[in-house]
Amino acid sequence: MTIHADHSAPETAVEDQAADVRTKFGISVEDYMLPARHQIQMVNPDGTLRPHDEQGTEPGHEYPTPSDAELMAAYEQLVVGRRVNDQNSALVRQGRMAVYPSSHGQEACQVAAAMCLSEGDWLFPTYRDAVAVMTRGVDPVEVMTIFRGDWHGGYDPKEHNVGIQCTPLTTQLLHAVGVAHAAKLRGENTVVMAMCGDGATSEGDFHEALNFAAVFHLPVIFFVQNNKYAISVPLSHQSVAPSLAHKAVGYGMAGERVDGNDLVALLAVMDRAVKLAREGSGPLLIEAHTYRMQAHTNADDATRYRPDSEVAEWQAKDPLTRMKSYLADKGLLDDAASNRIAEHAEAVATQLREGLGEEVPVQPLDLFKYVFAKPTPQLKEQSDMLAGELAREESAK
Amino acid sequence: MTIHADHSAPETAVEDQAADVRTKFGISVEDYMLPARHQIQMVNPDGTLRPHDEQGTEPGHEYPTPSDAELMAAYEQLVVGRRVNDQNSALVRQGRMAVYPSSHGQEACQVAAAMCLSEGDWLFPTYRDAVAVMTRGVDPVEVMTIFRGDWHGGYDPKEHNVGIQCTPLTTQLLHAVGVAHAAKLRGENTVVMAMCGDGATSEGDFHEALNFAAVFHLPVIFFVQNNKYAISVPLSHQSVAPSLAHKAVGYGMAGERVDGNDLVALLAVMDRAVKLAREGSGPLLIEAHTYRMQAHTNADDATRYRPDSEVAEWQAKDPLTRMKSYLADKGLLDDAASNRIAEHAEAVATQLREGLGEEVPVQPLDLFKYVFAKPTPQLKEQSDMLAGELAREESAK
Amino acid sequence: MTVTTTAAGTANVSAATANAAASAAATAEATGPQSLTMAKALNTAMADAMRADSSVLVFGEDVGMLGGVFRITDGLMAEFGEQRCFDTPLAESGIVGMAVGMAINGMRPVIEMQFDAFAYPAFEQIVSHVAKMHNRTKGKLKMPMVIRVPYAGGIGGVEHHCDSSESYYAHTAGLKVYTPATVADGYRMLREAIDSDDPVMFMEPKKLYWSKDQVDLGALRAEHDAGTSTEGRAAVARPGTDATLIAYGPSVPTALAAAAAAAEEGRSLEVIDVRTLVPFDDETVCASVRKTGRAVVIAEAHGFASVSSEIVARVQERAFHYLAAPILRVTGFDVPFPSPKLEHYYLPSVDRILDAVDDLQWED
Amino acid sequence: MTVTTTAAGTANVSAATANAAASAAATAEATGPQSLTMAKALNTAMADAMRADSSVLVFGEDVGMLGGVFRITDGLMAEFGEQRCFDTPLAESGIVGMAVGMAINGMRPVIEMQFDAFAYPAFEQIVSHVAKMHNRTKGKLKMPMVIRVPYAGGIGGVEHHCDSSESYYAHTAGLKVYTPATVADGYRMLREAIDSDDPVMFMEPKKLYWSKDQVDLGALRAEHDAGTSTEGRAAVARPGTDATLIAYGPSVPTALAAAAAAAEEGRSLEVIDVRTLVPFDDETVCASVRKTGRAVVIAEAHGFASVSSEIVARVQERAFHYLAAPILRVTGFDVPFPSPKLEHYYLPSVDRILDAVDDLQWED
Ligand SMILES: Cc1ncc(C[n+]2csc(CCOP(=O)(O)OP(=O)(O)O)c2C)c(N)n1
Ligand SMILES: Cc1ncc(C[n+]2csc(CCOP(=O)(O)OP(=O)(O)O)c2C)c(N)n1
Ligand SMILES: [Mg+2]
Ligand SMILES: [Mg+2]
Repeated sequence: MTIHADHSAPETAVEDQAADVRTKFGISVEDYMLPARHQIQMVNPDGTLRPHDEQGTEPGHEYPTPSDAELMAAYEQLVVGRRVNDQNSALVRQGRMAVYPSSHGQEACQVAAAMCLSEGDWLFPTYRDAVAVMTRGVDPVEVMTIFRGDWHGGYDPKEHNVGIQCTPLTTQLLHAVGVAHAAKLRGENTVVMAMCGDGATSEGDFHEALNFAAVFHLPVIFFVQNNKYAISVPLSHQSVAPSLAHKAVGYGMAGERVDGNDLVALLAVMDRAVKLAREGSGPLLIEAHTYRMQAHTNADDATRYRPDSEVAEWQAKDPLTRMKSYLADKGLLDDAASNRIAEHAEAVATQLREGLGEEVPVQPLDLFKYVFAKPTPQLKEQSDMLAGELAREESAK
Repeated sequence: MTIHADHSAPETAVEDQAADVRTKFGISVEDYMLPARHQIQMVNPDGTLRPHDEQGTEPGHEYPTPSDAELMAAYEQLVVGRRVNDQNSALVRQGRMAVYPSSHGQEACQVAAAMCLSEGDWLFPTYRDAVAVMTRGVDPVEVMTIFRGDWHGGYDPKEHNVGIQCTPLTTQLLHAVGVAHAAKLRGENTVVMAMCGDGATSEGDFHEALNFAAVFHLPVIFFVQNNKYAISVPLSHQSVAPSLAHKAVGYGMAGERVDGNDLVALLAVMDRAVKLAREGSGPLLIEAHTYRMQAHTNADDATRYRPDSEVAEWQAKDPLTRMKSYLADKGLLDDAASNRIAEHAEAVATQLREGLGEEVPVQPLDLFKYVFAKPTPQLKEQSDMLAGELAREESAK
Repeated sequence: MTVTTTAAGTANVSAATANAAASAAATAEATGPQSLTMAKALNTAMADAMRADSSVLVFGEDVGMLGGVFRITDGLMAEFGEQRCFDTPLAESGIVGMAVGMAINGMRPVIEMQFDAFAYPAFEQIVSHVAKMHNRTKGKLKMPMVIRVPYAGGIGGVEHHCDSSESYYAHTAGLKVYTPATVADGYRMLREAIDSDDPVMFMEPKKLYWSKDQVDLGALRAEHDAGTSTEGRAAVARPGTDATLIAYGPSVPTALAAAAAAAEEGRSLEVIDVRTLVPFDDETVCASVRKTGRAVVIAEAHGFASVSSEIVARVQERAFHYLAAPILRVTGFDVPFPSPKLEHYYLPSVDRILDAVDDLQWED
Repeated sequence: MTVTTTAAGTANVSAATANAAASAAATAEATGPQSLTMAKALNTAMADAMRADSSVLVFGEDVGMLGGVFRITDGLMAEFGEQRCFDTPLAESGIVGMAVGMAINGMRPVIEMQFDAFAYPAFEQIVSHVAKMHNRTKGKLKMPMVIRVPYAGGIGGVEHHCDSSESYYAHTAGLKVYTPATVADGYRMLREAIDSDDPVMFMEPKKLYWSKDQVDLGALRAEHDAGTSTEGRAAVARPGTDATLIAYGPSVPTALAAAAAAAEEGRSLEVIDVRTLVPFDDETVCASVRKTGRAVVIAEAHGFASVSSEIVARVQERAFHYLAAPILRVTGFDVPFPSPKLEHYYLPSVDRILDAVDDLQWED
C-alpha cells in the first residue's frame, strides 16, 4: 500500500489516502498510521499464550504467529545472545575487554531485528546492538574489536551487510536511509533495519531520517528499543507523546508498539514489517517496550537513578524464561534441544574467551594507513616521523 | 489541560490522558492531538461566511468568532501589511533596498501571528515575517536595516519582545523555547509565538524545538506558514504526512490546520491557542495553508518551478479581498473606514520610502565594536589597523 | 537571500544569477578555446561525470528543477532524470547522512550545501562519519563523496551567506579540501573530486561563479581522461622574484591584482594558487618562498586558527633560514562576516596586500 | 562509553569516575589549602556561582540526578532543585538553542556537552547564533552562556569521545575559548566564564578531571570576589631560559614533565600555559620567546589549521628577529583520533617534545 499525500489540496489528499487504506484494511488513514491502541503482545511473562483478542491487535494491525521452526531458531539465538552478553560483561570485569554496553534483557529485540531480514538486506546497529550484529552472522570476536580498544571497528560491513556499530546517536539512521535509497535506485529489493534507542529519538537526525525515508518512500524499518532510559534519563524526560510509535504519523508512515520482551510478538510484527516494506509500503516505525537490566555500560552506576524494585519488576518479564516456558508448553523444546542450544551458546562463549584472550599486537603505523584511499604527502611525512621514533626506541632497548 | 504521558506503563498512560481529554472535550487523546479532519475555515474566498457546520470544527476543535473590534483592527493591519510588502518590493526594484523576501499573499498569517499576542509575549520571526514584526510595533525602517545591507539587524529585540528575523532555518524555534522556559522558571505568564515555513519543518531543529517545548510543557505556539514551497521545492518533496499539523502527535501536543488566507479563522484559532497556552496546555502546533504569491526573493525566478495557473488559483483566494467583502457585507467597513485605513497604509509606505531614501553612512569600525561585550586585545589591534588604513586613505584624498 | 550594494562595489546578484543561468543553458561542446564562466565549467564537470558513470548522483536543496540557487546544477535533472539529480527535503544533516549511506552502497554522491553557513547542521555527519568512515573500517568502506559548498563573500550577501568555512574542514582529519580559483580548475578539480575515492569538501568561491576565462573544454576533457591530477599541486599563478603571495580560491584574483599593481611600482611578486588545501603542496610553496625570501598569505577567512595560520606555520618550519622577514597574513578580521555595506572593509584588498608587502622589511 | 587499556597506560575510567564522584560528594568548604581534584574545583565553581546568582542554570544530558557522566555537576540538582539543574531531552542543538533563548530572556545558562564530538550536532547554533547574537544586535542581546565541553584524549575513550575540538571554536569569531590546566584555574576560570557577558566555550581536559592539587578555596573565592581575571592572561607555569614550551589544557602537564626531564639534562625550558585561547595573551607568550629565542608549541589536536598553527604564526610575526630557529610543533597527527590501544602513539609525549627541543638548531 502506498500512503502518499499531496498537500497542495490538503483535504482531498487525506481523503485519497483514507480511501486507499479503507480498501486495504478497512480503517482510516490515521488508524493505519497510529499504532494500535495497545502494544502487540502474544505471550504472557509466564509463558502462556494470550487469547487472540487480548494480543492488542486491531483491524489493520493484525499479525500472523511465526512458524515453529522460526520460533525455535530464534530461541536458540536468544540463548546465545544472553550468553554472549554475560560472557562479555565477565570479560570486562576481568579486564580483558575495556567496555561493554550490554543488551541483557533486550535480547529478544536483538534477535528479532536480525532474524527478520533476508541475506541481501542491511542492518544498522548502535553500540548496544552487538547481539543483533552477531545474530546476523558477524564473527563475535570481530564485533568486540571496538570494545577491546584495538580499532574503531572490527568487521567488514559489506560481508554481512551490517553497518558499523554507531556511537553518535541516530546518525546511523540516515546511513540506513541512504543504503535503502541507493538500492532502490538500482531496482534492488533491499530492506534496511535501522536501530536506535528511546533517548535517541530526541535527536534531529531521527527526524530527518524518518522524513527522508518517508518522502523517498524507502523500505526502511525504524526499530526503537525503548528500554526506558538514556543513561540516567528516564523516558518521561525524552518525550510526552502517547508513545514513541506515535511519531510515525508526523512522517506519514505507520507505527506500531510491541512487547520487546516477547520474542513471538516481536517476530510477528517485524516479519510483517519487512514484508510490507519489501512490497512497497514505504518505511515503518516500530517501538519495542523493553528494559536495560544492567547499567548503561560498566562505567555507569545505575543505582544512582533507578530503584531496585523497578529492575525486579522487569526481571519478572525476562524474554528468555518466557520464551522457554512457551516453547516447552508447546512441546517444541525438549531436554535434548535445550542441551544442544546450551552447547551452542557455550561454544560461542568459548570462542569469545579464546579470541579475546590472545593479546593482538597493535600496529602504530596503522594510524596513517587508512585515513585516505589516496594517501597525502603530509601523512607520509608524519608516518615516517613515528616510524623513526619507534626505530630509535627499538634500538635504545 | 495537561497532556502528559508516563511511558513506564505505556498502556495506562494513554488511558489516563484519554480520561483527561474525555473529561474536558469528550474526545480521545489522539483526537485531541490530531488536527481536525478539515482545515478550519470560516469565510469563503468570496467573503461569505461559511455555515457553522462547514467551518471544519469538531468536538474539541471549536473556535469562537473574534469580536468585530478585533476584526477591524486586524483588517487595518492587513491593508498596511500588503502596502508594506508592495512598497518594499518597489524599493528593491529601484535599487534602494537590496533584497526583500515578500509575504505578499500571506499577510493574514502575518497579522494574526502578531495580534494574538499580549504585550509581554514574544514573537520569533523568520526572514519572511517582516510584516508580523511591524504589526507587533517595531519601526518599519528599522526592520528593513538587514535587507538594505546596513547591519545584520536594525531593531532592539527587547523593545517589543521580537527576536531577530532569522535566516538559518528553524534555529529560532529553539530560541523561542528558551525564552518561554526562562519566563516559566521565573513564574511569568509569557506566551511565545515561534514561526517557520513548510520547508523548515524538515530540519532537525524543528523536531528538537517541538520536543523540548512539549517535555518542558512550555507555552509556545509553533506557527507554520505552509505556503507550499521552499524556494523551488514543493511541499510534496518535504513531507508525505497527511498534514504538517499531524506532526504534533509525535510530541504529545495538539495540532490544527487553518485556512491561512482567512483572517477570521486565523484569529479564532490563534487567539484560542494563545489562551490555551497561557492556561497551561503546553505547546501547540498550527499549520496555516497559504501561498507565496511572489518569487522567494527578488533574486529568484518562480516561473522555473511553478505554473502561472497555480498562482492564478491562489490569487482568487487573496486574504485581503476576502476580508474586505466579509467586513463590508457585515456592515463594519464603510467608505470612511476604508479611506482612513488606506491613509494609514500610505503613511507607513511614505515612512518607508523616506526612511530608506536617506543614505546612512556606514561606520567601518563598527566591525569590531560589538563582537564581544568585553573587548579583546586582538580586536583592538585589528580595529587600529583598519583605522590607520582609513586615515591614510583620507589623507591621500 | 543575497544583498547587493553599490557601496560594496559588487555585481548585482539577481542579474548575475540570470546571466549564469543563460550561459549554463548554452551548450559548451566546442573543442577550441571559448569564453566560459566558472559556473558553466562546474556544471559541465558534473554533467560529464554523470555521463561517464551512472553511479554519480547529484542532490540537495533546489538542485533539481531550479538548477540550484546559483544554477550550478542547471539542466542536470532534465538530462539525467529525477533519479540521478533530485531535490531533497530541507535538512542538511539528512542530505549528508543519506549521502554517506549511498556511498556505502555503491553510489558516488555529489551534494550541494546551498550556502557555507547552511552546511553547519551537517557538521556532525561530516566530521564524525564522512571524514572517519574509511579509517574506521580500515578501508572496507570508501567515501567517494563530494560536498560542494559555495563559500566566502564578495557578493553582497546577508549574514550566514558569506562564511569562509574551509578551515573547519581543513582541520578535520580525513577530509580533502579543494578550492578552484580559475575556470579551468573549476572543471579539472571537480572532475577529480568526483573521481576521488576520498571525500572531498569542494569549496566554490561564489564570487567567482561569474568570472570568465578562455578555456578549451576538449583539452580539459582529454587531460582528465589522461589522469592528470591537481590534488596536492599548487599552481604558480604568476611568476615573480621579490616576494611570494600565497592565496587560494576567492583571494587568488585579488592577489594577482596586487601583483600587477606591485609590478607597476617595480616589485616582482610571485603568486601561488594553493588549489587543494588538503593535501597541501609544501614543495611548490616552499620552493617559491626559498627563492623570494618573503611571503604574504592571503585568505578571506578569519585569520585566527585558520588555513592561513597553517600556511605561515609550515612555511616558517620548512624555509626558516631563507626568510628575510616574518611571513605576514592578510585575512578577514576576527569578526562575524559583516553586512553587505561593510564587507568591503573586511575583505582582503589589493591595498591591504600591498601594505603587507611593504611591511616585509625591505630595508633590513 | 569509555575504554580503558593497560596498553595505553591510562587510569581505569570506571574506577576514576567513581573516585571523582566520591571526592565531589565530599564538601570542600575548608579555607586552608586542601587536596582537590579538578572535577571538584569545577563542581564547586558552579555551586558557588549558583549560590551567588539565581539566574545561573545548569542543564544538559545526565547532569541532574546522575551528576553528569563525569560527575562534574554532582549534587547541584539536590542543592538547587530541578528548576535550576536539570536533564534535557537528548539533543545537543536543542540544548544550545534553548540556552540561547534563555540567555535572551535574562538567564545565565551553563550547559554541558557530554563529550567533545557530541557538541557537533549543535555546531550551527554555536557558530550562527551563540557567536553572533551580540554583534548582530549591536550588543542589545548579550549571550552570557558557558558551554562546557569535556575534551581531548588520554582516558582510553572510544572514537568520538576524545576529539580536541577547540580549534573549531577558536576559529569562530565571537566565541571566547577557555581551557584550564590546573585545579585552581578550574575554579577561577569557570567562575569567570559564568560571570562573563560573552559566550565562553569552556574546554575541560577530561584526563585532568582527576588530577589533584593543593588549593585554598577560600583564597580562590576571595580572588574571585576581588574581580581578578585570567581572561587573556597566560601563566608562566615554569620559568626557564633556553627555550619556551607553549601549551594549554591537557598538554600543560606533559610540557611540564618534559621541562623537568630537560632540566636533568641541563636544559632550562620555560613552560607557558596559555589558559584562554581566545583572547590570546600575545604579550606573555612573545615576551618568553623573545627571551629564550626558541619555541615549541604543544597541543593534542591535529596540527593542521589549528590553534597551534595560530600560535606559531603569531609568534613568528611578532618575535621574528629573536628567533634562533623555526618554531616547532608537537601535536596530534592529522588522523582521526585513534582507538584506545593506539592513542599513546598519537598523543604528544615527553619524548616527542624533547625530540622537538633537540631539533631547535642549538649548533647554529
Ligand atoms: C550525539 C550524541 N550525544 C550524546 C551521546 C552520549 N550518549 C551515549 S549513549 C547515550 C544514551 C542513549 O540512550 P538511548 O538512545 O535510549 O539508548 P540506550 O543506551 O538506552 O540503548 C548518550 C547520551 C552520544 N553517543 N551521541
Ligand atoms: C539551515 C538553512 N538551510 C538552507 C537555507 C536556505 N534557504 C533559505 S529560505 C529556504 C526555503 C525555506 O522554505 P520555507 O521554510 O517553506 O519558508 P518560505 O521561504 O517558503 O517562507 C532555503 C532553503 C537556510 N536559510 N537555512
Ligand atoms: Mg534507552
Ligand atoms: Mg514555504
